[in-house]
Parts: sequence; structure tokens; C-alpha cells
Amino acid sequence: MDGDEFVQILTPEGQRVAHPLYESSLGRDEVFGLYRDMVIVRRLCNEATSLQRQGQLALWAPLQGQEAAQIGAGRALEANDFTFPSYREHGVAWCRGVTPKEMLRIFRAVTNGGWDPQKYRHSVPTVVLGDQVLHAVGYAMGVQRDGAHEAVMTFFGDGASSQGDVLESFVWAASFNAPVVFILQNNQWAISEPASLQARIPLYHRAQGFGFPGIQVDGNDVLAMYEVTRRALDLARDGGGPTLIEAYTYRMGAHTTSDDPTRYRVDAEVEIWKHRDPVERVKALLTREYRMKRAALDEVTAQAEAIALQLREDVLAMDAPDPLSMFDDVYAAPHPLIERGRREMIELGVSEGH
Amino acid sequence: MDGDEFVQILTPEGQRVAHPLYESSLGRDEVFGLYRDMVIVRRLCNEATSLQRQGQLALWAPLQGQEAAQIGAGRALEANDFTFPSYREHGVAWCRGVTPKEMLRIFRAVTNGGWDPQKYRHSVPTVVLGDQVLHAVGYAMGVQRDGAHEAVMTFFGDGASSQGDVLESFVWAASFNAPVVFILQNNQWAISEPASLQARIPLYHRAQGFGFPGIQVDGNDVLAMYEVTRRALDLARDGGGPTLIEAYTYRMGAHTTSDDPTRYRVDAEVEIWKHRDPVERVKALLTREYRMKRAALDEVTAQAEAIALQLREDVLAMDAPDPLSMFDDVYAAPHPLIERGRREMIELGVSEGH
Amino acid sequence: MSTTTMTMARALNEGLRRAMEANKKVLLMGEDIGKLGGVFRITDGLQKDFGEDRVIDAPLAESAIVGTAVGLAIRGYRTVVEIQFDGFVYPAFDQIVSQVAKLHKRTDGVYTMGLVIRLPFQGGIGAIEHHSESPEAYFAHTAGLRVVSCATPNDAYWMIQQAIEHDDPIIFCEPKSRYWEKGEVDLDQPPHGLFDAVVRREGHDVTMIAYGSMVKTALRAAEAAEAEGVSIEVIDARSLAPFDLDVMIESVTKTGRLVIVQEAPPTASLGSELAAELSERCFYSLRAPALRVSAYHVPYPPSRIEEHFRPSVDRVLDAVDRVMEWES
Amino acid sequence: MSTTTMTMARALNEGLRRAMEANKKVLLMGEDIGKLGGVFRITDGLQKDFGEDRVIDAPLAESAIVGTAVGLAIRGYRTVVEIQFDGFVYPAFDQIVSQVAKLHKRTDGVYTMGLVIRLPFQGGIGAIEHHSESPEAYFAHTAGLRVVSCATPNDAYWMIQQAIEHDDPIIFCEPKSRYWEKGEVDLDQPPHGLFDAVVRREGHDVTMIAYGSMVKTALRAAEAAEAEGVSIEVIDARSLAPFDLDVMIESVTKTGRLVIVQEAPPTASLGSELAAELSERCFYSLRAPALRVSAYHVPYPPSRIEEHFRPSVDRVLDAVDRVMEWES
Ligand SMILES: Cc1ncc(C[n+]2csc(CCOP(=O)(O)OP(=O)(O)O)c2C)c(N)n1
Ligand SMILES: Cc1ncc(C[n+]2csc(CCOP(=O)(O)OP(=O)(O)O)c2C)c(N)n1
Ligand SMILES: [Mg+2]
Ligand SMILES: [Mg+2]
Repeated sequence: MDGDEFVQILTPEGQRVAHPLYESSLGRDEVFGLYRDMVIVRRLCNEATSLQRQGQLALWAPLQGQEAAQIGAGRALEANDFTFPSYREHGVAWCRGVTPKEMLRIFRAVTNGGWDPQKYRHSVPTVVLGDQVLHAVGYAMGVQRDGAHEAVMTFFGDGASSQGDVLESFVWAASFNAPVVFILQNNQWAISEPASLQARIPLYHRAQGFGFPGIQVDGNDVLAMYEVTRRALDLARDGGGPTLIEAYTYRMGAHTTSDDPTRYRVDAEVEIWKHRDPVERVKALLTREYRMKRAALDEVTAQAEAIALQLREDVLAMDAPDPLSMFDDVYAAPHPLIERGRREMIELGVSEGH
Repeated sequence: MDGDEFVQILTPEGQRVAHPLYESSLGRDEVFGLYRDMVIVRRLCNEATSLQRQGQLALWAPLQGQEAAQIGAGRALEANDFTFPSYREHGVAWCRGVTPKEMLRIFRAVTNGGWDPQKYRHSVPTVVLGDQVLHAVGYAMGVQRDGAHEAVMTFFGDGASSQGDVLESFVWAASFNAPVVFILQNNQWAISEPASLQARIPLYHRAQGFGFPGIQVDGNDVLAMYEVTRRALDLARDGGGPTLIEAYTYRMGAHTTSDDPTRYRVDAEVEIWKHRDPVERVKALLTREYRMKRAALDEVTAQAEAIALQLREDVLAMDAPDPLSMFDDVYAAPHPLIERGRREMIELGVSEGH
Repeated sequence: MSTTTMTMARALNEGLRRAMEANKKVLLMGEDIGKLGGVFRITDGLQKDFGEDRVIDAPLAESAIVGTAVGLAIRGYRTVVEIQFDGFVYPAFDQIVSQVAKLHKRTDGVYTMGLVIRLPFQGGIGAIEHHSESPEAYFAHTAGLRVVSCATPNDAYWMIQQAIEHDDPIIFCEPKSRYWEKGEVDLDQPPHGLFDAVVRREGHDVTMIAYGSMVKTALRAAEAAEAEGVSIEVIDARSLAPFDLDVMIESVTKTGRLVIVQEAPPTASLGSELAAELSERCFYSLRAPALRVSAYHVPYPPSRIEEHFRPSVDRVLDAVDRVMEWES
Repeated sequence: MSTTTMTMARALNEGLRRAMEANKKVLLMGEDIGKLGGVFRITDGLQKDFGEDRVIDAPLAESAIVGTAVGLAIRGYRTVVEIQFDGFVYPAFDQIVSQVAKLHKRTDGVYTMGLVIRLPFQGGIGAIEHHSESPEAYFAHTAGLRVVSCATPNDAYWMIQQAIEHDDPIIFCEPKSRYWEKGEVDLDQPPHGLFDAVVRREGHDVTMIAYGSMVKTALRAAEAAEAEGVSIEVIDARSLAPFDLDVMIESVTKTGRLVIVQEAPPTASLGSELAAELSERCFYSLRAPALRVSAYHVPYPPSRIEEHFRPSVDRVLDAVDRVMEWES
């Protein structure tokens, strides 16, 4: 974090601070909206974690601590933009309109996707680190060829930033001046590996080496994330090319529900980050500066609760797919091995509702 | 080329110029030695080109124009250092002691290697763009583990600089502070693609984005190449980590003898670079500043001529390998499919000297 | 019927041109495919005529070439990717196997992965290492991909167009050693479906299956065998994944003998697949074991000895002798 | 003879420890293998005991992991690379196929590519996509590599040590679904050579070849078949490239029937190779066609239905029925 290059406009205490380049353009209702989003996705995430503990999900990748990074970036998008997430961007999916139920389908292991990516203009999760970043750049090259006033956004982590595919994306985005915004959520950890293993200087510097802007943002400051992202998206749409935004944040929970972070990191570190909580600082802003009433905040909590309850119900009702469905949509056109497999499975007596 | 960051200490006209950070440490004999090397490898390269034209080689990748980049870097090495070339580094191979005959074996298509890389501490050519750069970093990690006072050097082109493997090498070299010097010969072209397609700002900037020094050098100035490389090697050996050196140079000839550069570049460009010839400027220095006699220079030409003649003789004497040799050294230990293949080939009547 | 004679290289060029004219969403992307027209000149003149937006010279990174083609496919474009040589497709392997092959399925059919990956493959041109590989088995093994190979200019002209029109991702293998051989091209009518195997020569003693460069080798062997009284039926597989098994089964059922010829190394190859499958399906018809003539299980050798590595007419005839002598 | 009971995961851990003690040049490299001990805890405690220089947590880039291991091999180190899951090996494919497999040959034997690439492979653990793949055929097809797979803790303990000692590069496939199953480990004496196939159960009606996770499935099927009076000989291939064909030929010659069981998809797979090779070599012995029981030719499905994708005892028995009923 080097001085002015670290964009923060709302402190952990919920105080506004001036930044030479960025100030918040949002009014009370909009800030409240961001708060609502963050509360909801956090609650949703907690519900997923307990569903996993109860054996209802195969896995869950919690976003806790990264709500501001994801909601700030997600809400800066226009409807026509297109997003390419990794596997932890539940907050972005929420902003794009993906339903919580759809988000959890992959984690209940009933699909490898989960939703219609063209409907939401939000791609399905990508598990292989970095692969989606090239897709975003290619999609952005398509936007250019269409002469469309749209931007593309893609997400990856501090760990993924070491992958050749991510770095090649930087080459391409620069060479083709592609309308893409790279959101690097530096949550300090790649499973057990600290971000310092992937880079010895802050990650946002990489962009400059490729000839496009890199900016480090307080990823726990939703106002800063919103403003920086919005400006980068505008730049992209207006032909100004790519931007790398490093959202400096923290993964408060485990990598996934299969992970045991006590093996590699100390509680004290988590404690420090608790004081930088992205939701609490907006709450402080809302109550202090905007004098928001307790009741309004409570209503958000209640709404989140209702969504979580509904989610639980939806998940429990989610059945295993028909085994025969594994033969669907492998190919767009008929294929003899697909027909053969389907026939063999039917002969084995595997049927719907198995 | 941005001002002081472009290191040049000998102009195209053969004039010394001051640079705030680098000055030549070489005396007359050493400069003469570099001149000799450059004249020899250029002559050797021309001989190879005509051998290819006469059907004696399957292919040749000329180095013409890049003599200073390669000889400057190559002569800066210590005997114990290890080098990982691409396919055009005949000048470096020369510095490492590889014989011209060995260099041409791969181009006569009688081997996929050519020499004993451990003997010369110079690896065999790597054709897949960028692969060798990771090998260099790994080797350098071995040097670290041995506690040896050695450095590693690796070569790649402006085109290869876009490959994920090269970029991952930067990540690793930085994270492990590996004793490696990356020599990026920016000869302006990757076959038909101009360097501007790979990057929109000078390539040496990339290193800074990864947190280690990147320097742009006049790659046609053998004195500058020597000094910059030597300092980078010292830094590496002393635990200072990696350096990226962009040798700004020019491929005077075709990409390979299969290439037709008239399809993609104009003569005028080649003409401009002729005035920056790496050999001519050292010749000018030698005759003007060191008042070197014509006879001494002629002796170098004669020596180069003799080497070329010997090379021609050696190449013509190079027979196709025994077909059965394809089964040698595929595995270090016995392998049934190798035995089977050998047996089958013998049964087909293929024998030595076929 | 308007036919004309041209090389396979030219036929591919014309086929690409026609596909680009027919559909504005068709793009070409690859290294040196613009001004240079590709190292084999397959895209010669196309950038001049269709512009730099549709014929894209790519930075040198195969993973990015394929990965961005995936993004373009999601946006509704159809990108024909040129991989400069077979041996340079491996850096893109992850994108091909984990994304190209699986995204249609992963999105329940929402994303159409209509892209074609052109691969000049096989050896025989006296090149240095990595320029003569036969990687088709890697792709055929991968569910979600299709793999085809042309062996004649007419097939080249039509198959490239059919592949571009097709909605599934296709690895399009071009036998580079045949680029400069000429043949008749029918400009009006495709000779076959993209996934059809074709009997190139009828015969009754032995079925011989080949593809790409080896079709010609097989036909030469058949000619030589005929002189010795052995009648060989030569099948050009054309589609390598999936195989058109019906044509093959019919032939083997008739001949009772099978020889498969491929330039690829033997282990877990397409030859293994054909031998396994046809040994199973034609168990009672086969009068001799199915034999595979492949390259050896060694890296592609220096090209001065490549003709000892690639199946030769002699080696093929040797296998023919063996299946003929098995019982009889 | 000192034997002790442990899980396969533990056996691998102990085997690695012993190899590291025996040779200071042995390094481990991979993602999260240090403090975490790897996501499967195979390297648990090793960084603590051997230090960060020998147990290296790698930045997240598989191509670099393998590529730097190549450089370390050139420097004389032996690196055991852990690829976190099968589906993440593809970014390293180019380094494996073009460098690891070929550098020994390219340098006329000067470079020893003594490195082991550990691959937790196959499915059955209820994971999400890319965590359950069976990529062994890609590597077996590639000349210059060797591929092995352990199916028991004892084999795991010894084979990992043998692989590390071996001078050729080895793809070491670990059936992750068996990591937590226990078995006897003999700490004194390796049970077999690294490249030996082993008869796990004798029988006279059908030869069944399996490897990795499927060995147990095959043994279960054999038990079930016995109840119905069919005697199955189960062979654990162990070495997937090269295959130990002698053991297999001997068995098929005896039984006259062959069923191959694998988790991989069918096309151009190791099952194809075995079926092709053994159909050829045992042409007169086989009383029914060699049958392959594989996964289907589709991407690995969501894990809620993975047991319909992986060969089940039922599907295996179905194939047994078919070979038994073929003639008789
Ligand atoms: C190519 C590849 N290698 C390894 C993995 C296994 N893996 C899954 S997540 C992860 C850590 C990623 O860390 P980061 O990019 O920082 O994202 P975060 O999980 O912190 O959001 C690893 C190693 C993978 N999914 N893909
Ligand atoms: C992975 C890979 N892709 C493509 C090629 C084909 N190829 C060989 S040389 C070359 C151009 C390389 O340009 P550059 O890196 O600038 O080196 P130069 O030839 O100019 O020395 C290309 C595309 C290759 N060898 N490897
Ligand atoms: Mg992270
Ligand atoms: Mg170049």
C-alpha cells in the first residue's frame, strides 16, 4: 500500500476521507442499497456454510470479508456489461441477478454450472485458476468488433495472478486495448499460501509493466470499490482500454469448507482484519452520517434472513440430476458415443429419479 | 527508448558516449576479442546460410544484426555460469565453447540437440518458445540450494515474451529471488509480427511490474551489452536476484531460411538498421581510438574465413544418423517398447549406414 | 458441376474465404496469419480482403489464442484458430481440454463452442523438432471435442467449411506433407458429410484404415499389393473422433482382415482405439488379429531419419503379409 | 519382516520421508505442500522436518512448477512435484510433453529427467469439477514418460520410493478415493518391481485388468462373480506405461476372456491399448472379444451422479456376463 495509490474513501471506522482522485458519487439510498447487498450476501454465505456442515452441500467457498470488493465492483456494472467470475464471486453473482439457489447448485454437486450465463450476462464459475480471464479478454475483443458500448469484467485471486493465462491476458488486453476491467481480489491467501509468495511487490504494479493502469483499492471499502470500478468501466467502454484493480481485502473464513486455516495462519491476523470489516464501516456511516434508523437496518437483516430461509428450503429440495442427463449438451449435434452411452445406461436400468 | 534508461556507451559511429551508470571496463585487447567473436559468428552465420541454400542444411536461423547482443552477454559470463538459449543464440554458443560444427548439427537435422550441454554449461536449443526460461529459473533455484556462487542466463525474443511460461518465470524469479539474468533480444520481429504487437510499451518495463530491475540496452553496442550483463550477473551471484535485460537490436536477415521478409517489412527499415551495425561500430572504435592496424583486422577476417571453411567441410561430412539411434536414450532404463521397436526395425533390414 | 484443380493449401485458403464470405461472424486468429499469410500461406490474402479485425495476427501465446477464441465464441463469433505447428498446441492444452471441450456442457448448452482449431500435423517435411507431431489422440480422448482430418484438396475445401459451420468445437488436422499436392475440387457440392469415413479404394482381402498423410501411403501399398494379388480396401477415416464405425465394420466383415496405419506413436492411440473396437465388433469375422502400423514409441527423430519413423509402404506391406499369412 | 498398518496417504508420506532421508537431492514442490501438508496431507510434517528449501510451496502456476523442476533436474536435483488435483495438470502439459519427456533424448542422455509428477487422480470423492479426472492416457501416449499407479498402501509406500530413485520421468497416479483406506505395509522389502503387473486374485474363467481405484472394484466384482460360479483373475496393472504384458498374456492365455476396467473415458484410452494389444497377442486364446468397462465419453459429471459415471461392480459384472455368454 503506497500512499495515494491506495484508494480508500471510507475508513474502517466509517469516516469519510478525502482522496485526490476519487470521491463518492453515491447518495444515502444508494449507500443503503450497497449495505443491503452486503448484508444479504454475507447471510447467504453463512447459510451455505451451515448447509455444508449439515451435509447438504459438497463444498462451499465463503466470501466473508470480501463483500465490499464484490458488491462495489458488481454494482458498478451496467446491465449490458458481461462478467467472468472465478468460484468465490457470490456477491457479484448476486448483483447480476443470479438467484442464491442457482449459485448453490454447483456446490450441491448437481451441476457444473448453475445458471444461464447469457441471461444474467454473468458467466458460470471457473474452477481452473485463471482460465476465465482469457475468456473475458476474448469476449471484450468481440465487443470491440461489434462496436458496442459495453465493458467486460473478470475476477481472479492473488494466487491465480501467478498463472500464465492471467499474465497472457494482460499482454492481450494491452495489445488489443480490450475493454476489460481485471478485478484482482487480493484476499491475502491462496489456500495456505500468503500473497507474498506470489509477488514481492504489490500486485497492481504488474499492469503498469504491461502498459495499462493498475490501481490498488481498499477492497473492504465498498464506496472506493464502486468509484474506482465505475471509472475503469467507463474508460473501457469509451475505448480507453483495460485496467487492473487490486482489491486489497481479506478472506475471513476458510478457503473452502474443506480447509483448515488454523494450520497456516494465526488468529491475531484475523483479529486485525475484523476491525476492517466491510459491512460494519458502512453501517457506521449509515447510522452516523445518514442517521439511518435502527428499524431500517433491522429490516435489511430480516430480508437477509428470509432469503437465507428460502435458500435452505430450495437447497433441500434440490435433487440429484437424472444420471442420463450426463449425456445432454456434451455436444451440440448428435454423436454416436453419446447415443451409445445413453443406450448402455438405459439398459443398465438407470432411470429418472434414481 | 526512454533517455537514460537506454544504455548505450558506443554510438553507431563508433564514438564513446557517457552514461551515468555504466562505462566500459574493457581494454584494447578485450575489445578486439569481442570484435573477433562478432566477425567470426557473422561469418559462420553466412556460411550456414549458404550451406542451407545449397541444400546442405534443413534450415538456418541467422543471427545477423544480433552479434553484439549475443557476444556482449556471452562474454560477460563466468565459466561456471549456466546458459539456456533459444534457437538463434549461435553467438552465445560460440562464447561457451560449442564448436560451429556442433551448432549446425540440429540444422542439418541429424540430431535434436547438438552438443553436450553439461560440458559447455550451455543448454541445447529450445524450439518451443519460452520453455527454456522456466528451466533457467529452476536451475537457478538449484544453484541457490547448492550455495554456489554462480549465475544463470537465459535468452528469449520479443515474440516469446508473450508466452505464459516466460511470464511465470518472472513470477518465480521474483518470489525465489533466483540468480538468473533474462536476456530479451528484442530484434523487432517475431517472424512477421512487429514487436509492437506483443507490447505497447517497451518490454523491459515488465520486470518492474514483478519487482525486479529491467534495463533496456542498445543491443547493437557490444560494450554496453557486456557491462550491463556483467553487472546483472554479479548481482545475481551475490544474492541480488534476477534482472531483465532488453537488448534492443534488429534481425537483419530472414527469420529463418524458410522465411520471406519482403512480405511483411520494408527495405527502408533494414537500411536504417544497417547504419547501426554492431560490428562496424567496434571496427570504427578499434581503428580510430585504438589505432588498430589494418593487418590485425584482416587477420580476424582470415581466421573467420578458415573457421567457415572448416565448418563447410565438417557439415558435408556429417552423415545421417543410424536410424536405429532413434531408440537410444529415449529412456535411461530399459523399456519394452524401445526393445520392440528396435527389433522391428532390425527385422525390416534397416542397418547402420543406411 | 464446376471442378478445378488446386493444391490442398489453396483449397483450404478458398474454403476459408468462402466461409468468411458466408458468415460475418467468422474470424481467423493465429501467429503470422496476416501479412505473411501464415507460414504455410493457408491464409494468404485473407487479411487484405477481410481486414485486421477479422484476420487477427496474435501475440505469441497459444493458450491466449485459444482462450480468447473461447471468449469470442461466447460473444457469438466463430474463430478459426491456426496453431502454427502441431508441436505448439500443447501450451493451449488446458484451455482446450478444460474449457473448449466442456463449456457447452457446463452451461447446459447455453454457450456454443463453435470454434475450429486448425493444426498442421504429421511429419514428412524435413523439419526440425516439434514441427512434425501427431497429437490427435490427445484430443480424441477428450469428451466434448471432435477431431477431423482431410487427405485431399476436395475434402480440405469442404471439410473446413463444414467444420466452421458446425456448432461443436473441432480440431482440424491438416496433413502438412500433402499441402502442396494437387487434386480436383468440386466447387458446388460437398462430397461427403464431415463425419463420414470414405472407401477410397475397394478391395476384398484386407481392410486398411488410414487418415491424413497416411491415406496416400495406404493407397500406394494397396497398389503394390495388387501386383502381388492381394486386394486391399482402403478407408480414409476422415473423422477421427467420432469414428464412422459402420463403414469400417462393413468392410472388415467383408475382408476379415484389418491393418490400421497412422503416423502417431502406438500407445493409447487412435490405432489402438480402432483395433480394440473393431476386434470387438468384428470378433467372428476377423481371420487374423487387427494390426497397427504406427510410428515407434520414441520422440519424433531428427528429420534426416524421419522416413524410418513414419510408416512406409514397406512397413505397411509387411503388416499386410502378416495378416494374409496368419491362417489362409 | 516388520509390517504395520496404515492408510495410503500415510504410506505415501512415509515413503516420501524415507526417500528424502536417503538422498539430499530429493526435493518436493507443489501448491500448499508446506505448512498445510497438501490438501490431502500427503506431505504433512515434511517441511517442518526438511526445511523450506527442500519442501517448496510453489506460486500457483503448474507450468512453472514442472518447468522449474526440469531446471532443478538439470542441476542434479530430483523433484517430486505435487499437482494438487488431476484436472490442474493441463497447464503443465507443454512442459511435460515437450520437455520432460524429450530432454533426455534431445541431449543424447546427458540430462537425467529424474522427476516424479504426483497426480491425485480419478474420482469418487464427491468433489466439484476438475477434481476427479483420469488423464493417464495423455501421458501413456507420450514417448519418454512412464506412468504408474498404486492401489494399496504397501505399493504406495514402495512405488513412490522406487519412482524417485528411477532415472526416467514418472507420472505417479494416486487413486485419491483410496487415500484413506488402510492396509499392511512391509517396511523392509518392496513387494515388486516398479513396472511389474501383479495378480491380485487368481482365477480361471476371466482375466480382469484394472489399476488405481478400480482394482478394488474389480476385486469386489470377482467376489460377487465367484458366488455365481465364475472365477475371475484380477490383475493390478500398476505400471500403465509401459504395461507388463507378459503377466497379462499369460493370464489371458489361461482364461481366454478379458475384461478391462478403467475410470477414464473410453476413446484412445489405456483400455483401448490393452484391448488392442491383447486381442493381437492372444488372438487364438480369446474365446470372446476383449471388453472394456470405462467411464462414458462425457465430461466428468456433477458428483451427485458420479457413481453412474465411474464403472460400478454392476457394470463390471455385466461385462463378465457378456464374455462368459459369448460362446460356451
Ligand atoms: C490451475 C489450478 N491449480 C490449482 C487449483 C487448486 N486451487 C483452487 S483455489 C486455489 C487457491 C486460489 O487462491 P486465490 O487465487 O488467491 O483465490 P482465493 O481462493 O483466495 O479466492 C487453488 C490452489 C486450481 N483450482 N486450478
Ligand atoms: C510455442 C511456440 N509457438 C510458435 C512457435 C513458432 N515460432 C518459431 S520462432 C517464432 C517467432 C519468435 O519470435 P521471437 O521470440 O521474437 O524470436 P526471434 O525469432 O525473433 O529470435 C515462432 C512464432 C514456436 N516455436 N513455439
Ligand atoms: Mg486469495
Ligand atoms: Mg524477435
